[in-house]
Amino acid sequence: MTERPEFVRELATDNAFGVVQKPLTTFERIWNQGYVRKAAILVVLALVWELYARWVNNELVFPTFLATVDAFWDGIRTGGILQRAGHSIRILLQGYAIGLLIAAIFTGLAISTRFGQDLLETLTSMFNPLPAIALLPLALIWFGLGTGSLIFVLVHSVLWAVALNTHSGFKSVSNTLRMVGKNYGLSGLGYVTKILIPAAFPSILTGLKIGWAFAWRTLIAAELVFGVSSGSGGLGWFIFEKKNQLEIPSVFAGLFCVIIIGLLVENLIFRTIEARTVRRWGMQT
Amino acid sequence: MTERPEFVRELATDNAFGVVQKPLTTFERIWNQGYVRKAAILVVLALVWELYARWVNNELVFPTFLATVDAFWDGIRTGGILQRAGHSIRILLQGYAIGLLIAAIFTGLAISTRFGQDLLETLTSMFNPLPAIALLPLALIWFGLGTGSLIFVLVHSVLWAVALNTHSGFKSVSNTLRMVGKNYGLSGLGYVTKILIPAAFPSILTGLKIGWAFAWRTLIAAELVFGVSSGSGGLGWFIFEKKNQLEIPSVFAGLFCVIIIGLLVENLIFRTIEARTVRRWGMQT
Amino acid sequence: MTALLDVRGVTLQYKTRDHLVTATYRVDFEVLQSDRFVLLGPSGCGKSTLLKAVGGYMTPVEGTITLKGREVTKPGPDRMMVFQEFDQLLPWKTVKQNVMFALTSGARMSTRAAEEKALHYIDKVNLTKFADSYPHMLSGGMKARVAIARGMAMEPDILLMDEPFAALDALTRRKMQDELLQLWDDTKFTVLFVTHSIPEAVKIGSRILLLSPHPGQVKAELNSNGQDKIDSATGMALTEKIQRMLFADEVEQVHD
Amino acid sequence: MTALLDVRGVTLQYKTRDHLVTATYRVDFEVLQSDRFVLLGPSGCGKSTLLKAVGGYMTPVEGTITLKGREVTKPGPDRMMVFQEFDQLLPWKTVKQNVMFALTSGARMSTRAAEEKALHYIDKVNLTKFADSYPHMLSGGMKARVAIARGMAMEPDILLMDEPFAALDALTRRKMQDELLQLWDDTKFTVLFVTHSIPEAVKIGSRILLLSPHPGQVKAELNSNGQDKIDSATGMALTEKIQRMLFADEVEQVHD
Amino acid sequence: ERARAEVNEIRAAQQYGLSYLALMVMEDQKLIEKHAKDGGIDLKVTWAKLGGPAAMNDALLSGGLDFASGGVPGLITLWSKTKDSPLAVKGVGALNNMPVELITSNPNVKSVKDFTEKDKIAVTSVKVSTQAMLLEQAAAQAFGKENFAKLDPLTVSLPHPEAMVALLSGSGAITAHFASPPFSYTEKAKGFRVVAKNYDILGGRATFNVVWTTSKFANANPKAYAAFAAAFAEATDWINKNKQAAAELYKRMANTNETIEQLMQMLNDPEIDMTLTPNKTMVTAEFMEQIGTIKVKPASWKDLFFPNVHNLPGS
Ligand SMILES: Nc1ncnc2c1ncn2[C@@H]1O[C@H](COP(=O)(O)OP(=O)(O)OP(=O)(O)O)[C@@H](O)[C@H]1O
Ligand SMILES: Nc1ncnc2c1ncn2[C@@H]1O[C@H](COP(=O)(O)OP(=O)(O)OP(=O)(O)O)[C@@H](O)[C@H]1O
Ligand SMILES: [Mg+2]
Ligand SMILES: [Mg+2]
Repeated sequence: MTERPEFVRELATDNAFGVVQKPLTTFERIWNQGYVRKAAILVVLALVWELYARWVNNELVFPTFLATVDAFWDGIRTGGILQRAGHSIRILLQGYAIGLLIAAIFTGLAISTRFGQDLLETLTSMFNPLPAIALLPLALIWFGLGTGSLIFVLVHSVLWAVALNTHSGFKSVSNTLRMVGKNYGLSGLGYVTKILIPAAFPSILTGLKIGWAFAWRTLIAAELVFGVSSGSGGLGWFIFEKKNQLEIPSVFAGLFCVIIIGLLVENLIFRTIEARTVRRWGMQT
Repeated sequence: MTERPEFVRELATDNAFGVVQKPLTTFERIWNQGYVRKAAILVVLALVWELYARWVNNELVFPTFLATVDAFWDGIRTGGILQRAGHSIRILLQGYAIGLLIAAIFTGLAISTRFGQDLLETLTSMFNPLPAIALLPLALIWFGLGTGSLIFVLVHSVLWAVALNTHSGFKSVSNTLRMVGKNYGLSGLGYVTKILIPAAFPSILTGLKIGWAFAWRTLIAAELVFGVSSGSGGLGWFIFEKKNQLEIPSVFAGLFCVIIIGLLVENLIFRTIEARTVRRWGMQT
Repeated sequence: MTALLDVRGVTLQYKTRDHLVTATYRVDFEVLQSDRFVLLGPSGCGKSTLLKAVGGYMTPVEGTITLKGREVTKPGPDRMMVFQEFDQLLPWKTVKQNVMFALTSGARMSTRAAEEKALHYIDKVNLTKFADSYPHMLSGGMKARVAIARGMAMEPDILLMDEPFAALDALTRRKMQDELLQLWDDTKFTVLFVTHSIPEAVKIGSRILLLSPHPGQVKAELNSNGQDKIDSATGMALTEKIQRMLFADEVEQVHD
Repeated sequence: MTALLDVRGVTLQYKTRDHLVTATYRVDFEVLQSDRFVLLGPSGCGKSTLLKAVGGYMTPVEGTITLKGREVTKPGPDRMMVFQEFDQLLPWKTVKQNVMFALTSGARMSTRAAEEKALHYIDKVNLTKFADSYPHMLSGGMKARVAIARGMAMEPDILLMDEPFAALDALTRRKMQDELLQLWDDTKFTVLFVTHSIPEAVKIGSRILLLSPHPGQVKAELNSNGQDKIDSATGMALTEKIQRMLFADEVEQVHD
Repeated sequence: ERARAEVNEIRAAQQYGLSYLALMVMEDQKLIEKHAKDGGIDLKVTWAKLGGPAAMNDALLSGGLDFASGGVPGLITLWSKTKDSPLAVKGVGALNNMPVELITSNPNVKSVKDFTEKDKIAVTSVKVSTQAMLLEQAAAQAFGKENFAKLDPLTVSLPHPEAMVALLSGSGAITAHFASPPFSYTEKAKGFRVVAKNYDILGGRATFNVVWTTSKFANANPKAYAAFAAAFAEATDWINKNKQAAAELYKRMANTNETIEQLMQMLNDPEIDMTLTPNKTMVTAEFMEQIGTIKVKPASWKDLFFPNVHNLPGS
């Protein structure tokens, strides 16, 4: 091998480092915005809905997108669909919050004692597969008819999913981080809130999302089964009523409302949380 | 400081290293078995059930544990509760399997393209909150009355939970492991199956558990709506029938059956998978 | 003078599904107040495990570990640990917050005092510019330096350091070593230090424990004054003496 | 002789939410066939980042990286990488399976041949006894050695090693260095090697690139014959020369 | 030629309960198949049991079901929604007349007028079920037409079994239940009082459940429709003539633990008729038109039903 010459160089000065990224085309720049891409997806979905519904051509089973939007505006203007949604959301939030609280207690116990872990695992595998109607008798004994029972059923649908995800997240926290936490003298609640929860946050967020979605499902379905007294119904009741009156576009308007709320919550709340936490911390790509 | 003496030592030989753990008392050894502790929990729960039911003292609302077990045996001997359960499980497994497959496709797409990720996120936040009844019209258009529609509804309840957990698991895979996988020249399916799936296995397992539980819930609830189109129907219809006949202990026997299946699946299947995978690999404590 | 830390006949084992791995076998040593005690030994000989046992994370299957006369049963902020792993920083806290959090929760300091102290030590490890960065934006060596800053900022009774300087370049390493010695001069804290580098052991340590290969047993304990002193008996410098002791093994191994 | 790897005016940047971090600035160097090319520089100067760019994990914002005349666009098994991180082993595979998996999927070898080769290199890093252990049961240094065995077993065109020996004790490190040189003697592969230790750079490297502190720029490129050769001009040994270059910075810094 | 164009399979659905006995008989004795053969076509019949009206409607309208069954208001709503479309749902015939009774545990309630805010009245679904509609009609009669919704705030949705249990257990969750047999039997046997009854509200024996299909199906498949109608008539006839056998058939088909005696008690109840004749359907239709649930009422009950029952003395 021929000997290459050695060399020593002068360094560039500090102010030269501000190299910028190669410029993107306008299209790339627009397409790089998540909400643009998602809006495009939504437009395509709406189009598919419209075209398929026209092809099916059965307003009583599957109304078109436009008919649904129409019914939705109508519902907003006259049918009080927003109040109904508000009513549902209020109950939902109560059930969700209580569910999270109980899940927190259970997983806290589960992570700090072996017995707690056995208890959580056993209860989850026993109760998680039970449908809401199975709880109806107990709900009626404990809370009677009305909001109390609804919330009870909501808690049931939120609790186990959140607890499972949180617990599994806790168990997956790296040994090193656990040791660091213990090293600081943290234990009990401090240890859970300051170490385990942030470290398991990706899992917990997933649990929160699933819990949220299942709370909606359960609420809509449960409003039909029990706990509703006339006059105070929410979105689920709205859908049921319209279905019985065969006002199918209004039924879909109700579901459309659920979808919109789902999109809003995902994109305004969960995305923001994600961006401010796990993404910022480099825990998720 | 006084100078301490330096020293050099002879080493012990190899065969002296087999030090054993301090012996445990018999009680500790028994209590260390997970299934013993869990059995104890189950016994306590059964006792609480029995006593509470006796205290409530209303067979029509909340039968005792013993009455339920009685009805369960009866159901096994004469009422064909096992065939009903078998029927339900068959449908459940089909829905579960298809749900997993679709979830795999979605998350595979989501992890390999940005568009796939947007699509999955959008679809999940839109459809996950929708209750099964919302899908009824489409299910009936596409599959008519019967098993097809039931499976469709099951897929809906499994798909999003599993996809959410899997996707979040994929996103949490450490950058180093991703880079290692790419370094091996893996891409596409090979990359997903050989790197991402094992690396995200704790999350995926949680997704599988939640999906399983929600499949049960949905099936039981859906059987009430869809009823039976041929043969004798599954556990959900069994519960519905018994409820209408006011044979409440039999209703609870049906739910008891769901609980037992839940416990068996958790402890025989999921625990074993966990022990052979994430626990063995040191990915969960 | 009684020992601050007394490790007596400690055997440490890992029990896994299929094996029983003995990490260290009947190790004993004493660390006195203000010792700079170095553990030196080949890879896999159980140094980290020993440190974890002192830290209270593992219970010996044999023997006892006592700190100030009391048996070690659980971890605590009186024994601040700098781990070997790169992921020992809390990913959800910035560099500054990481150091501060240790101070506020471990040493129960006020936020203001903690911030001041944190910035002081972050400066000592040359990371002022990165005080507001999250750990995932740091290089390996920078993460290690944050952990060092955190450990030193805690000013604990006894500092347990597991190869803290392994990921640092020669220059930075020398600076860190000097900082550590400087701090020791100021506060005379006790440090239990694992290293792989013989010169580092000689420079940092006041007392050096040599461990045998897996499973770790005590092979020798030597004094150092940081000057690579010449042994009067053999006429060898301390580094050379230690090297000999290690290399003896190699010769044996090669001829096995 | 054209360069195997040609790095031309490469600027590498990380874009985070709040900052734009320039890791290296207009770095260029050429690696020839069978070079043992060492990157040496202070902590955080962008060595790992450079290596990742060569590995195909990062795209330069300026400049080009060409391997055998073709621009590097994505990772591949022709550039086997030994990472700096401890978690680079697949946790769900045993030591043996980890090495074998690299061979079967990266080098597309048959299972039998892969097993044989894997065991050969695992033996070279002294881990035969732990061939069936999972990574989480290994010490830090043992994990590093598995990664080294994996990298060497792949026998790639070009081996990228990021401080592979940092977690190893003096003895093991020397053994590994010798193994690497031995392997080089046998197969004359090309290696791009990041290290912190000047003596190691001199011993391992045939050509040494010195980088400035953050953001990394090329400061000098030197030849080495592994013997710590004396520079005819200054009469300094190579290690000393390098040390001077590094320390010059320190002096500057201190006087800042 | 026509026969070949017709479907070779029809799908019909029942719900749960003794109301649907005629359909069970048709299923068990394969009466549709028999009449189809007589009419010269081969027909396969698939029977489904559905849990509620929602699935019934969806299935029928999406073409997954040919014959559906349910309550009278359900039929009227469907009729009104589809009357101008090719689907044009109409009734095939009534299943039965059955008493539906509002039963209370509150001793202070002697009539519908006595309910106060403290009372809770269970109906299967608030506002939309047969029972809720009956309550509104009762309220209209008691408080005047414009006050038909006066009692609605007291109603709660609760399936029959839960409602009965709640009433019997005296938990106070509900104080009244609009019940149909067999639940009303049990509640009356426990000494609870009847304060209103569909027969009184509607002015005579009234149809409880009906079977319906779409005109589209009936027109395209006249032979299959005829076979169904004939089988329906034969089954109804058979039940009235063979009550013991019918009870046994029900016990077997429904896999119920109710005793033959209990079933016979219901079948022999003079208040219950198994008849194809639609009764008092127009009363309900008119009421629904008044309160705006449907826009246009049928001109006569015959508008609501296919011609095969037009010769019966319906109302
Ligand atoms: N993921 C990241 N995001 C943002 N900045 C990063 C990231 N990784 C590294 N950096 C920055 O890039 C610079 C170079 O990092 P790099 O890891 O290449 O250093 P290094 O030379 O390998 O250092 P060390 O010797 O300590 O490992 C550092 O200033 C670091 O802060
Ligand atoms: N979690 C574990 N499970 C089982 N065995 C383990 C575990 N951790 C370490 N070991 C074993 O214990 C022994 C000592 O490991 P330890 O980490 O203490 O070594 P070390 O001296 O710190 O080595 P290094 O210098 O390489 O970090 C090793 O043989 C290792 O295989
Ligand atoms: Mg170690
Ligand atoms: Mg690096």
